[in-house]
Amino acid sequence: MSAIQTSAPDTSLGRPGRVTYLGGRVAEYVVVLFVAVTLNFLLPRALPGGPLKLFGSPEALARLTAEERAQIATEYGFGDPVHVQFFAYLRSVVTLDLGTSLSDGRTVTEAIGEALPWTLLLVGTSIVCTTLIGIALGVIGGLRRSEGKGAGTLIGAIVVDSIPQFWLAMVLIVWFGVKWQVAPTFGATGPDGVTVTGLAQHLVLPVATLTITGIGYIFLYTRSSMLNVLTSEPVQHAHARGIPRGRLVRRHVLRPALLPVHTLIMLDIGFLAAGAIVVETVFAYPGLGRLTFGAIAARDYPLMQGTFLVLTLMVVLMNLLADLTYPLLDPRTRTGGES
Amino acid sequence: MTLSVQDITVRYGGKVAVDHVDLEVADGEVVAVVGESGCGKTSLARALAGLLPGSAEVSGRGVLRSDRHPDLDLGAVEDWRGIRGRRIGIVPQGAMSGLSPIHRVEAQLREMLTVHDGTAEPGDLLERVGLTARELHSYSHQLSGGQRQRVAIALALAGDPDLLIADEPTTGLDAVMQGKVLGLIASLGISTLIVSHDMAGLLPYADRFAVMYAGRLAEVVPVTSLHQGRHHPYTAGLLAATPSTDRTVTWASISGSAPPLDDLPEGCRFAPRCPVAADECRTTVPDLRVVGDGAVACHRVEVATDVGYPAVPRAAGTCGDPVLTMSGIQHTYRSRSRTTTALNGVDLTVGRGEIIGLVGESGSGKSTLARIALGLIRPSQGAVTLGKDEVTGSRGRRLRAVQRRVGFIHQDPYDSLHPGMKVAALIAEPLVIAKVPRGEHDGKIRSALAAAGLPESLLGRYPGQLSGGQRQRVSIARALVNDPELLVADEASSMLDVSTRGGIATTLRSVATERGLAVVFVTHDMGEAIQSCDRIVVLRHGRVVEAGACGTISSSPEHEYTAQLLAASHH
Amino acid sequence: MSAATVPEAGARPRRRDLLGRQGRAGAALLALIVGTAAYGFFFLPDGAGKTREAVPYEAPSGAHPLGTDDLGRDLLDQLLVGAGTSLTLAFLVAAVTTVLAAILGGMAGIGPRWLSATIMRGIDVMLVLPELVLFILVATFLGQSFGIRAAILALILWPAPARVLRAAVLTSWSRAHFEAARAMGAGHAWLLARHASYLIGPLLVPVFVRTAMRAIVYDATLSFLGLGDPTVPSWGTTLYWVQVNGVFLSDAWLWWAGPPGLAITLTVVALALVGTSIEDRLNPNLQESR
Amino acid sequence: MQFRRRKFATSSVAVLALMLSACGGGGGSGTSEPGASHETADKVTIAIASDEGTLTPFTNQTGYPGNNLVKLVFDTLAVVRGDEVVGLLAEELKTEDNQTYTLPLRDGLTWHDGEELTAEDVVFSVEFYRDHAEGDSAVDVSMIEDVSAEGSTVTMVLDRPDPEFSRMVLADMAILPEHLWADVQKVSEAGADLAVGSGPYVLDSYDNSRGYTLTANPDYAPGEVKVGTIEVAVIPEESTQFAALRTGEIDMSTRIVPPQQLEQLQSQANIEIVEGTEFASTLLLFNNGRPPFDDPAVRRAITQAIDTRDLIDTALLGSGTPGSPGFVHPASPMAAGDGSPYDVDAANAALDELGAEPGADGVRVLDGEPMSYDLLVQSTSTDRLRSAELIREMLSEVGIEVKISSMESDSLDAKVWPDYDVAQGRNYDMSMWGWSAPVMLSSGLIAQLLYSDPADGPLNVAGFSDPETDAALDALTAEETLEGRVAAAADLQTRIAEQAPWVTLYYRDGAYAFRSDTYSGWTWQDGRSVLNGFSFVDYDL
Repeated sequence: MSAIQTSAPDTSLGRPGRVTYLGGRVAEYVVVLFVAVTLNFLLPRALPGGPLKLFGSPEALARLTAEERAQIATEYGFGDPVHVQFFAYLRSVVTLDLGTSLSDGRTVTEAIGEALPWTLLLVGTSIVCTTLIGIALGVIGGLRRSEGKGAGTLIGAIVVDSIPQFWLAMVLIVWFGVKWQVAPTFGATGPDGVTVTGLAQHLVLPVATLTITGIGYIFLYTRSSMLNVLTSEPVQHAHARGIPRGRLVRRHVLRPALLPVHTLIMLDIGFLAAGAIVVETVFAYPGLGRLTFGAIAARDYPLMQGTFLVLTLMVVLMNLLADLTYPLLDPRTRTGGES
Repeated sequence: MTLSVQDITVRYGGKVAVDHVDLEVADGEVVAVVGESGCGKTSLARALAGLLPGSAEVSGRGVLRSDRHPDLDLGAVEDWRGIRGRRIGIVPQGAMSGLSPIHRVEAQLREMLTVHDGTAEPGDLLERVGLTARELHSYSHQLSGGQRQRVAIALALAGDPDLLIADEPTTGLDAVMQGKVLGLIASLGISTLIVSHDMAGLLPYADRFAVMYAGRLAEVVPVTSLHQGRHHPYTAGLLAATPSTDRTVTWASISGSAPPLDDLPEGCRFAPRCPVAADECRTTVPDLRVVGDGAVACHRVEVATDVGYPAVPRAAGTCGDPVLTMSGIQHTYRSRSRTTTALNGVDLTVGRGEIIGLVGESGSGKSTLARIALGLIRPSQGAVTLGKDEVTGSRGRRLRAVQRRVGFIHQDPYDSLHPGMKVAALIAEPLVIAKVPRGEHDGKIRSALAAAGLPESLLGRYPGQLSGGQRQRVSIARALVNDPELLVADEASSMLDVSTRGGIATTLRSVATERGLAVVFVTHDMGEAIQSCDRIVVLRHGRVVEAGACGTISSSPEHEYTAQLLAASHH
Repeated sequence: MSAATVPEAGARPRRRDLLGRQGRAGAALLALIVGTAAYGFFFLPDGAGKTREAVPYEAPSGAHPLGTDDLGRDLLDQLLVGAGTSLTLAFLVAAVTTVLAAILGGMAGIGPRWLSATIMRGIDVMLVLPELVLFILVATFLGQSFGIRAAILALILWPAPARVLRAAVLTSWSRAHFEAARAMGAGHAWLLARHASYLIGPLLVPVFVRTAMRAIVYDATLSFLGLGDPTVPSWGTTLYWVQVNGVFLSDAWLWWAGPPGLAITLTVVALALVGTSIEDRLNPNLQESR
Repeated sequence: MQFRRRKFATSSVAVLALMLSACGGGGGSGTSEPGASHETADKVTIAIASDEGTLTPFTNQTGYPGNNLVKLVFDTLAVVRGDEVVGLLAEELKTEDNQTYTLPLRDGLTWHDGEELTAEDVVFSVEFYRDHAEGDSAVDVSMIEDVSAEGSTVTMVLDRPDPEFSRMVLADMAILPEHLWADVQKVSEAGADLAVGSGPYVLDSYDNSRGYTLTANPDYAPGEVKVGTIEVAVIPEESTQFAALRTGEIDMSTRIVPPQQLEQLQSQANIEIVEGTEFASTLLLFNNGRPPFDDPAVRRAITQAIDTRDLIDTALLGSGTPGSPGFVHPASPMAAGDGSPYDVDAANAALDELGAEPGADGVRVLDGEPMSYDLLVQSTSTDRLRSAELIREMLSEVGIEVKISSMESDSLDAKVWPDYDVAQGRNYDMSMWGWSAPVMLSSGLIAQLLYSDPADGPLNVAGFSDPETDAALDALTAEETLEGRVAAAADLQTRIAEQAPWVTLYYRDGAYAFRSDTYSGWTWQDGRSVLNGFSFVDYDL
């Protein structure tokens, strides 16, 4: 420590400033999106069967003559040089024209637009549950661990963290759906359309699956963060100054301990949306996950590309949001000065 | 009498850290508990505040009296709520990094006032510690070290305590700031217990000293009688081991190191290191007896008036050809968008057999300069030559070859030795790196070991089994083993107990003289530099403000800043 | 920090007990599982779990303790043989990932600035792309044989550990004994072999373990989604057939779906116990509070 | 003739691979016994596995159940009832020579939006299909040389006599409303607003979250609609579908009940099963161009070594029909003879005779090469995976080693049928394969499987080439009457059995589960399972 202290300059007159910093991050995310878009562009071109596959059924293709094949390739833009195709693709992405889902008549934008709110509902609810339970347990676990207890909670969390999602989903369907019939097994709404009770009932099992498989991670992270903060000097000193334990935990431990958890959760939202593929598929929940899986199963490449792009976009947005909100919570990144 | 404790004993799993200590603090008195690391002073202070970990057992009696509160039997306290902060104010160790990072100063003060029913206003508290209301709205990261320390003191004052316990309150502060903070504490007028390893630094501020050694009280003495009468040899040693800025006062060191808690000697625990110890000392435990104004636990206190601790030798006065030449060194650090000039046009020459002291406070650029000399940092401008070879122009293999001719002693004896290597391997490391034939290793290691003043019995140990002084000697041996031309000691003694600093300086002097080494000695302690170097270069904000022979600088500093530094280490 | 904070300088050498009680329990459990897999690999006859031995859908009996699958093949044998596949994949992926992460993380830590920046940006990009989607996409396009699955997993899992290892390298490089060695004229090779290995070596274990955990779960998920190789016995394969045969809706799920699910969970728990124990121990803050 | 299945059905998911457009009459199982009550229902909820788009003839995703749903919205001119083809929108199907068809339309036909359905709409539809050959649901109308309307009567003239025209085209071609479709350019982007037909059900709503709501067409001329509303829910997971069926959340699952779950579902109160014949085939394909599969004797020997009965009993738990050596399903009107050639001893003897002696490891060596071959199988098709594993076992009995390579169906297609152009050759030893129902039911498509010239045999993925078979195919397609074709087909089947270009392993049987406490009027229609007009309409044909 001292070695750094003496050799590093510390005549700090404030950090470079949020604007430059955020500018850097945004540039980074633009790069990320660019890579995602490029991947998206390349993948269908690398697949077996080639771009012809985008056209129609094998049997229909089987009857085509060589000239007809070439004509199709031109029609779908595959005849152009790759860079021309790439720019055309970039343009379509920027204008949010993601193409038409293969022969189901809807545009990709439309299909995603319909699915997105459901995913946001499902993932949002799960995030709230996961966060509340995970953090509560993590805080308790951290406090108990600092007293030398709580190994049981830790092992419990590890076990929960280790359950394969699809496995749990099936078990929940069998027991809560079929055996006890306490919750519907599939879908997002009941027979009466969109009602609050119907929505809530249909959220029970998928949210339970995402929550149970998600809390372990949040728990472990919160617990570790709690332990770090509990043993940190500011907290030790506050204790020495006679701040009562309850107040100590509330005022001096929780906020700094939850700072890194905040970032984690923001990132988690994006990843949960992707993780919802399994859950949405099993529970037939009409969100982005099921759409993605359906697209993959049907080899609906434009749709696949679209959902992949949107999922990436979500993760990036959440990253950005985490970057933007972090300074609101941590004065050290807000007001400058050495860190 | 604000505080009076008897028979305090602290055990950690059977190891006795504090052994039957009696202590009193009178109303408004400032009592300093001093001693080397591991002597039990921090355990004592924490025991008084109920801050020891659950694994510690505490026994003894103690009473806290005041005219505003009923007497408090400290021995019977089970619930420390309402005591810490309200009756006993604590300034914890390392307060620099101990303030809440997420609350403004005002909020922290208000919290303490609310929790402890304080009546003052946050602004008043800040004023009392020499800060202004401007700091109320600051976060801790926006304050300087000294300001933070003051805030920590203000926090301790919020509950208007009867007793203030300050644990090493000057750690991490620059010399000038140290005096100011101590002065502030002493001027508060509260009964105060300061725990510190720096006895000399406390002389102007403490009313009474309680000197601890290996868990026991060696001596309790009012500051007024410290320079007269008879004392414990250890007290005398601590004082003699503090380097004076007066070159006419000799600088001594206590040999050896404090015993580990699980291997305490019989009889007087200081006996193995005591120059005047007799047989009796090795068998019988001395009681604390009243001697003059104070009390001393020593069988030999009568004969111990003039304890002969080994003195740090002075230079022979001859200075050979230049070994290291640094000219026009300029260095700037760049981070994302700001540049900081660490060094600006520094020249330096070190000759054979010469010890140069690089003195400056943190941020002065002295460590950067040392690292440039070592080839670890490439300066933005300027040239460094070692003998005939240019350091600054070399890279890769050639640079490493030059580096092998320089020995380096790192500031941190605890981290600079690989914890997984034995002493023998540590010392041999430069030989292995330089691909010196195996056959020559043994002889070189032995000779380096002897030069560094280490017994060969340590060769099979891991650094974790050594004391700080021993580790730093391992570093010296390692720096010497490949017969370097230049030795760079970066604050080599700053993390050591004061008693062993002189020993390190002695060793450096002897290798400089015997081996004709050029030595760059980096330090923030003016006294240490004056005592152990031939010439001194004072750095401030990356510039040389003054350079000259030790004697001259000591007696007649030209630059105001040098004078300030001298004043700060007045002892 | 002053010397006063370092307690009892003369203490016994600290034995590097990286595991602790929980970790040892995890290691024992892991050893048991690996032993089982080894048994399946070495001692079961060729084709165990692949040949029809009884009528399909037989309930557990003495001859077939876990009953038989839809072709009448022994489910216990499949579990044992499958353990080999699943663990081999997990450990292979973990090993490759760890090596990749160590190399790239190390280069990002000590390499020239442009290289470091390139690698870090690459890591950032990889970390933002949704993993599972990436798995599914790549598996869809590249195929799903054992080797390809392992390669995909390794290629997608390396960034997070690389980032951890880079941070560790950077921290180590600022340690005093590194600086001391560098000042002696030690080259990168020596620093890595003698100094970094001591500090970073133990970190590789949790990295390995964590990757193995994720590999097992991801592979099972891919198999479940039909992107595995359903003709090679593995725990994920068994679960795939469970799913296909609707076993979850019958009593057979207890002995058909239960064991592989439990095996996955147990393995991951064992790995997690080892991993968290070591991580806890390498975290200096936690160490102090111990 | 047209394939209704979506792209991946031929070679991949067998469950979905029931292709059911032009359907065959044929013996088979007719109708199920309806439950005692519940002959009508206000609402029935059915589950499908994936989204089917906007339910226009060009935008459904799968042949089954997608095309079936489209046909509830859009009527055809004719419909297959039992063994015969009868008029639906057409009053009757009149032809003398199987070349000129005269089709008077039924009175009072209207579109869902109230417009009148006229003969002009029929003419428009034919022309529209002619112009829009792309898209997988398009109907091949190239054989119609002339179509004209006179009053309410449509006349179609073919380029040559075709006795299968009614079944293949008239019963399959959904008639489109000219007033809505005249301006449509890009059929693949047809929205739900174009899903306006003349069928028994009106597409009331389609959204991603709730699936489809189909409501009964109150003005439906050809008959009386029995179920007021059909809700269609999308549930990808098979297990979830059956779980929902058990809880009563859905009333019918469009997935074939896996054989292993039949018993379990049947034992539950209020759940009944309706079973029937499906015409999709599962094959073991040889690469006829690659030695030793270029030798019919080797192909025959392998055919003899495979116990198709065992495959059905094990992989399908009995829910299937053993493959006929001549390829054609025994229930097809063109079927001629069956009986399995399975005989391990004969297979061994044949291999011995070919000079394939067992090598050191028990694997035979033929012409210096060990008889060890790759068998490709689609990783998503469970019964084919299981069958492949069983075939590996069976062939090891005769000293042939099989290495299974399971791969995603696109990759497999790329090896077996590169670019879906048989002229480009093929790269495999053996592969699991399958053809959908239409192939079984149309002599023209069977011919496409076998013609050695890629132009005539665009479906000849086996690379089969045999002049005598080509001659037999010529004879078959030249027949102008149904009777003549049946006779010629018999000769062809003998030829196929002898040449064994592939092994016809089995045809899966269909079995669908429904809630009998909601609605029990489910009616099996060969080639279209239970999701068809007969299940919902009392026709007056």
